Amino acid sequence: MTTVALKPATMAQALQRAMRDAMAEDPTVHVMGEDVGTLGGVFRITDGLAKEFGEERCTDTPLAEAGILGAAVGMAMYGLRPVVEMQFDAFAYPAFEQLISHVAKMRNRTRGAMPLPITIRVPYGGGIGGVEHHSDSSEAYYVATPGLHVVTPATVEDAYGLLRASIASDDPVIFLEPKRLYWSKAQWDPAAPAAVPGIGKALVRRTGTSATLITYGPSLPVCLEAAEAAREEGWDLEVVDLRSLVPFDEEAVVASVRRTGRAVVVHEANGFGGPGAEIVARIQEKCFHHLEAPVLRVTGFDIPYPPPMLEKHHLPGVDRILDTVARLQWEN
Amino acid sequence: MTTVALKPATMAQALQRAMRDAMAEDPTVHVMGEDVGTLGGVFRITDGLAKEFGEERCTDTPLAEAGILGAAVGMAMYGLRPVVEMQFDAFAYPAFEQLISHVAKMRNRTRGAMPLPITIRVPYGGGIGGVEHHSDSSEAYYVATPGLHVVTPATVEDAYGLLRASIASDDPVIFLEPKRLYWSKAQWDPAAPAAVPGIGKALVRRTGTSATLITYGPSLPVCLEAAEAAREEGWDLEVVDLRSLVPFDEEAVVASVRRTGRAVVVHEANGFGGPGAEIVARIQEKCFHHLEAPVLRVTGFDIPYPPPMLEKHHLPGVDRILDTVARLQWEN
Amino acid sequence: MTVQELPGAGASHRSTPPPAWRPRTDAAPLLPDPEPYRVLGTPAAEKLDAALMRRCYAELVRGRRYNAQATALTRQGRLAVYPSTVGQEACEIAAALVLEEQDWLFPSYRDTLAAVARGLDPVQALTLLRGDWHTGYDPREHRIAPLSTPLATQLPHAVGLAHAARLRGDDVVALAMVGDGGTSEGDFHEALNFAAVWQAPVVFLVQNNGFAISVPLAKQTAAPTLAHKAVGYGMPGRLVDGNDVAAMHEVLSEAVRRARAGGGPTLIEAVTYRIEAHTNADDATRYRGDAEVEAWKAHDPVELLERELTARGMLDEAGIQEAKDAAEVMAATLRDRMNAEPVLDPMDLFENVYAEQTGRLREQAEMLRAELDAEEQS
Amino acid sequence: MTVQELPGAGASHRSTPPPAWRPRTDAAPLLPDPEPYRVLGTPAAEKLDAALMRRCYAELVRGRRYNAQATALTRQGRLAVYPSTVGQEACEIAAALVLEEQDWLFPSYRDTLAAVARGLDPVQALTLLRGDWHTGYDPREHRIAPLSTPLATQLPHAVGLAHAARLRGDDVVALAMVGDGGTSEGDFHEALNFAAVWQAPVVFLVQNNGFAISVPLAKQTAAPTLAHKAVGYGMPGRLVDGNDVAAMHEVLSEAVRRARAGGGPTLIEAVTYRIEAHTNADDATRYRGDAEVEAWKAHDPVELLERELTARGMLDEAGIQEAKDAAEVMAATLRDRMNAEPVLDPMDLFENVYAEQTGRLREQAEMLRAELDAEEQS
Ligand SMILES: Cc1ncc(C[n+]2csc(CCOP(=O)(O)OP(=O)(O)O)c2C)c(N)n1
Ligand SMILES: Cc1ncc(C[n+]2csc(CCOP(=O)(O)OP(=O)(O)O)c2C)c(N)n1
Ligand SMILES: [Mg+2]
Ligand SMILES: [Mg+2]
Repeated sequence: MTTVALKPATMAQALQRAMRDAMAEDPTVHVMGEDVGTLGGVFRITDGLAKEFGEERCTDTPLAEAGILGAAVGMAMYGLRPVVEMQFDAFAYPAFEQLISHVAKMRNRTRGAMPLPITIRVPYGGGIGGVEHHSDSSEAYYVATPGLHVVTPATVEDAYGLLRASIASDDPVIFLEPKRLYWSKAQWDPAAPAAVPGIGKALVRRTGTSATLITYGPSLPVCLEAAEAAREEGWDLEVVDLRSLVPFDEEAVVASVRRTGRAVVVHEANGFGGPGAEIVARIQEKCFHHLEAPVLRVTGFDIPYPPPMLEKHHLPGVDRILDTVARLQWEN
Repeated sequence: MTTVALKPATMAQALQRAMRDAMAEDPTVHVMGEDVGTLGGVFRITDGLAKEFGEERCTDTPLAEAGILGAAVGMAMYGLRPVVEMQFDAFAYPAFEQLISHVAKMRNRTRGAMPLPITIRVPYGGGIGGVEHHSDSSEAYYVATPGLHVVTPATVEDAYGLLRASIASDDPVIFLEPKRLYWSKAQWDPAAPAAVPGIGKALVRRTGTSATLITYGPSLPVCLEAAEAAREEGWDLEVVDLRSLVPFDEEAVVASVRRTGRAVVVHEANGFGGPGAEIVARIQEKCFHHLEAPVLRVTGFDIPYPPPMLEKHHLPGVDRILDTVARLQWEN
Repeated sequence: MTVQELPGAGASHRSTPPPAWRPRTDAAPLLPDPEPYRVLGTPAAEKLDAALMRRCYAELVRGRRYNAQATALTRQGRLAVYPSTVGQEACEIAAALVLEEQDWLFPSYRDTLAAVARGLDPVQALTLLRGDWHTGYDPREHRIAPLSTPLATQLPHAVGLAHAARLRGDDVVALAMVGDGGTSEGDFHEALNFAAVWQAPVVFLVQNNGFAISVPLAKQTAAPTLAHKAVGYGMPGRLVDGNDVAAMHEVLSEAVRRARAGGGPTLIEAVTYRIEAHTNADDATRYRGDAEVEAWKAHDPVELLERELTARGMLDEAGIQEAKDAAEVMAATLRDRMNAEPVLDPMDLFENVYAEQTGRLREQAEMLRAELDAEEQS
Repeated sequence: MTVQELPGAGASHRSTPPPAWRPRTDAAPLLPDPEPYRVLGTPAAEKLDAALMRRCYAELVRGRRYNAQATALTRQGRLAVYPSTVGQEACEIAAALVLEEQDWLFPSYRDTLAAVARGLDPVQALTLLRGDWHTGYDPREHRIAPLSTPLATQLPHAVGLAHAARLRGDDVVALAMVGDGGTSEGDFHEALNFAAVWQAPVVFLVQNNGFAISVPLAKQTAAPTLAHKAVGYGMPGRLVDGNDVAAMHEVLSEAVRRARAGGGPTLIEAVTYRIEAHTNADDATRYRGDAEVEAWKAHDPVELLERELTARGMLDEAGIQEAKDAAEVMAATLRDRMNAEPVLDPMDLFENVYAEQTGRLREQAEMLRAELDAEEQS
């Protein structure tokens, strides 16, 4: 047993470290995107990589997202392991055709001959006061596309571990980075980062008996806060952090809901057709006789992302979560 | 009461007629897309429109889907009512950014000052032996995007009525045309087409008491066939045709499921994160105490669309629907 | 020995290529001049229109002051973010001035100044950047499209609008603005191609300010100039000194005239420089040196014009002071008005998603209404 | 009177534009010739390499036969669809022949012939069009990317691959094929721009066959020629007679050599014509007249070469017959092999979606397994 020097680190630092370690270990790992080189990215997530590994390993590309992802496809075809940064959620949309028609399908359409180990990092979600097109929660599009993994960390440790696992994956991974957690801090030792978990395992972040909150990414801290607040109301809430939307850890979710008998899914993305719908659909199928109440959702409204001055009303907050928990038919 | 001369007409003809009538009535209606003019479209849906209304009203554009939709946005900003044809489902993807970041949001971001009455016709779905990228069921992407209406006809009459309603709508409409029903026929009088229904109303296509099949577009005929076959098994199935996924006619669906107590959602799109998930999530919420069994889904597998020689295994068929109905906990 | 002299080699084995072969237009007139077009400080300045130039000067001074005020507002927390056009005012002003009432402007996210110079209320122009509603004005009122954040996506809109106006027989020109970085996007390509094929009355103005955030032009393109891109679409390309408002005005006017007369689109590259950081949130020292910035400061658009006009006796101290005073008034008014906290109604979130509220939006609106009521009561 | 002579007008009011202004490359060498480059039937044919030309001839004859056979297979229901390259064989063959073993070909959906000429088993090349698995071959084995149906999307792949190879220090050139219609897509633009900025060893071959399905080139672009698009990216553009296999071979070889030597990408427009309909499902009479087709038939790539070689005594009746016989053997073999019904395992649907099957795919696979078992038993 060694003592490690835990220091407060931000999620941004952990992500940077994950790329750095991956690049140091594997010369085929290449980082590319808009402003990722000299500037280190608009969020500074790639800070220092160009300096350490050269511009050829951490490349400022021309400003064209389809071109970036398309070029990454070609690089992966040749055996490289590109890590692509999309500058903001909504700026990944120009690359949609490359993503759906090639990235997601290439392994399948070549019968396994040509897997594409591409990690696509997408800073996503709101709560940072960004102007329009800078706060979309676009995960529904990715989740509905077979062939993609969809991963999203909610903690500093997971940011490192899941990004390492994503880069190591032989499949394309949409790696969703919750923007507003970039500067969240935790005790974490960058010199001895935690073991890399595989992709696809959810974690119970808080055990409880009354009901299960199922969430991921930016909504995890909100759910944990809600669970604390719920104690006052007499509810002991369990909180499950999905960590990956695809693969979806059905076992973990079902096990928790069977225990508690009630569930609320929480995410920032619009509710209608959002990832929460799938989770609800599976829970009601697999836990039908265990449910004391319908599975409810707390999500962003079904509206385009609002302007900064109104976003607090749109985002799932503690009160709205508690109001929803209150609707879980406790009287029965 | 007048007698109308009903003749067998195809869905393709009804769609053509809808555009023709709309163009004749309203000079601001413009049809545009790849090959829609001289050729009349690869499915001949725009056949004759360029001849009748001139190339300026039915325009062969350059081959660039983002450009087509982007230009349509500008035309709509100036007061025209563009009807855009995307040649195939997967070829709408290049226009994704224009769709998500402008078309869906323009009314909202201009606080109502600039609505975009654009109809985007997308031939979708499989079952026609098309090579890859020609058979996607892409509705999940549209359904998850606030600001878009998503409409899909399953009958000849609805093809006409819903397309007229879509063109008349002041909001952008994704009009999904089930390719494999283009040549389906019905008795229909093109000279006196049925009244135009509004967008957003589901229809019970078959009443029944045992369980409800909820479906739309290309899967409606399959569900009706399954309902017929189910009689042999002793089940009397109700079949609801959604006709529009957004707005979603929750009332009609909930009313039916409350009556029957059991439901299966059927669509071709991949199951995971597909539109069926939302429908299931709402049913379990609104019909919780009426449900005798979990709501199940019969959907395309969670795989990239398969090659023609295997597509029959992928598509929801009568047997798979009946097998699923059989799993609705009849013993209880 | 030529092929004709070969035994058996006659007309029979040669074929005349079908006529579709011939290039349909001559490329030469499409090519930009090798050097950016300049007026100020050159013999062409002879013919300057004094009234117009005084107007330009006043607008430049006002524009510079507007930039300074907007940046100050970010420091005071009154604006969330501001992409400055210090150094680029000549482009912004000229773009606004060359348009007629009925014409349309399609600005990028950086071009609030052009919108303001066209007559838009600066508070409305800054709504987006303040964190208030996305578009603070009715685009149809001033014929200014919403500021476009997704780069280059506004260009096909401009083409479609100009095309629609032409189909309707209306006398409308659309001027679309984009940055050097934006020229790399697919939408740039598709828009220019559509414009040329349709001969739409559009003018594309690229402000090449040297950088796309941190990425210098050399990493963005290997083209001789961005104006050279025009030839690939069959439209003329013009290269112009973007800090020379007289040159900008002349070249833009000519392109607008050409478009108005049915002559089709033009691509204009204005060579300029972003003196300040990308936005107030950016740190430009990470990617460029002071020397470069200083070199460009010496080629300042406001000073260039001021020196020319002063030298020519078209402008005196009083005139300069007058322009500055007017700018100060504008700045003070803007500051005061921006100090008033905007009042937004959260219930508006559910408006204008669709023409008619859908059932699910009504449900959500009710939920928020109840939450707000509860909040009020507590 | 020049500005310099004005009172007070001196150096002070002129400023030297900063150095970033200068065009970085000269545009002239990037511009294509005004006429498509030709060899056959011109004095340049003098220097034809007889062995190479005989090889080309044999391949052209085989290619023409392959086209005929594939179209016949659609009639017999053995192929779902076939986009013919009759009339375009010189482009297809030259593209295949100029590449080395280690180079990569990026074909569009139309270019099965190029893939076959590069050595791919024609049955494997046709798997997609047969309705069998999407890609019937291992792209890495022959260094042939999957046939690309989404137009122009393969171009950035070619750039990325070539760039990766160059970073690795490998001697690899990528040749990417696209149609005239495909040049309008944003991906075309982005790919060419990346290639030029990165100086990637790529050659872009546009087969301008006059149509994108029904849309003629005049509705696709207003450019002087498609080759002129090169200048906007800072790469050379070449215009060549796409029906002249000698010219095609020469121009492509030169571009490949240039790329291999680190000289960066080239854009080549091959002017050719699609003699048959877009695919067997298309009716070309709806959008073009016979006269145009006839004019192009008189400029047939196979005949052009045959006449030239015959006239020069490089090919005789026996040689012609030999080529035809070899083509017949290929066709007969292809026909026989395509007559065998392919056997697909439905359970393969769940393979290769991911490296490892996910839980939900396992569930779905079990369901299908059960269905298939039930079917078998009944
Ligand atoms: C489609 C898209 N991708 C990325 C961004 C993020 N972004 C905002 S501004 C900018 C740089 C723009 O550079 P340029 O086009 O030269 O305009 P400038 O900022 O210099 O005015 C980037 C990458 C965006 N807004 N839209
Ligand atoms: C992105 C995309 N949009 C539309 C299509 C449908 N489509 C298939 S071939 C074709 C025409 C292609 O024309 P061109 O690029 O000239 O190639 P050619 O068929 O002449 O070889 C079209 C529109 C497609 N395959 N991909
Ligand atoms: Mg710039
Ligand atoms: Mg073509």
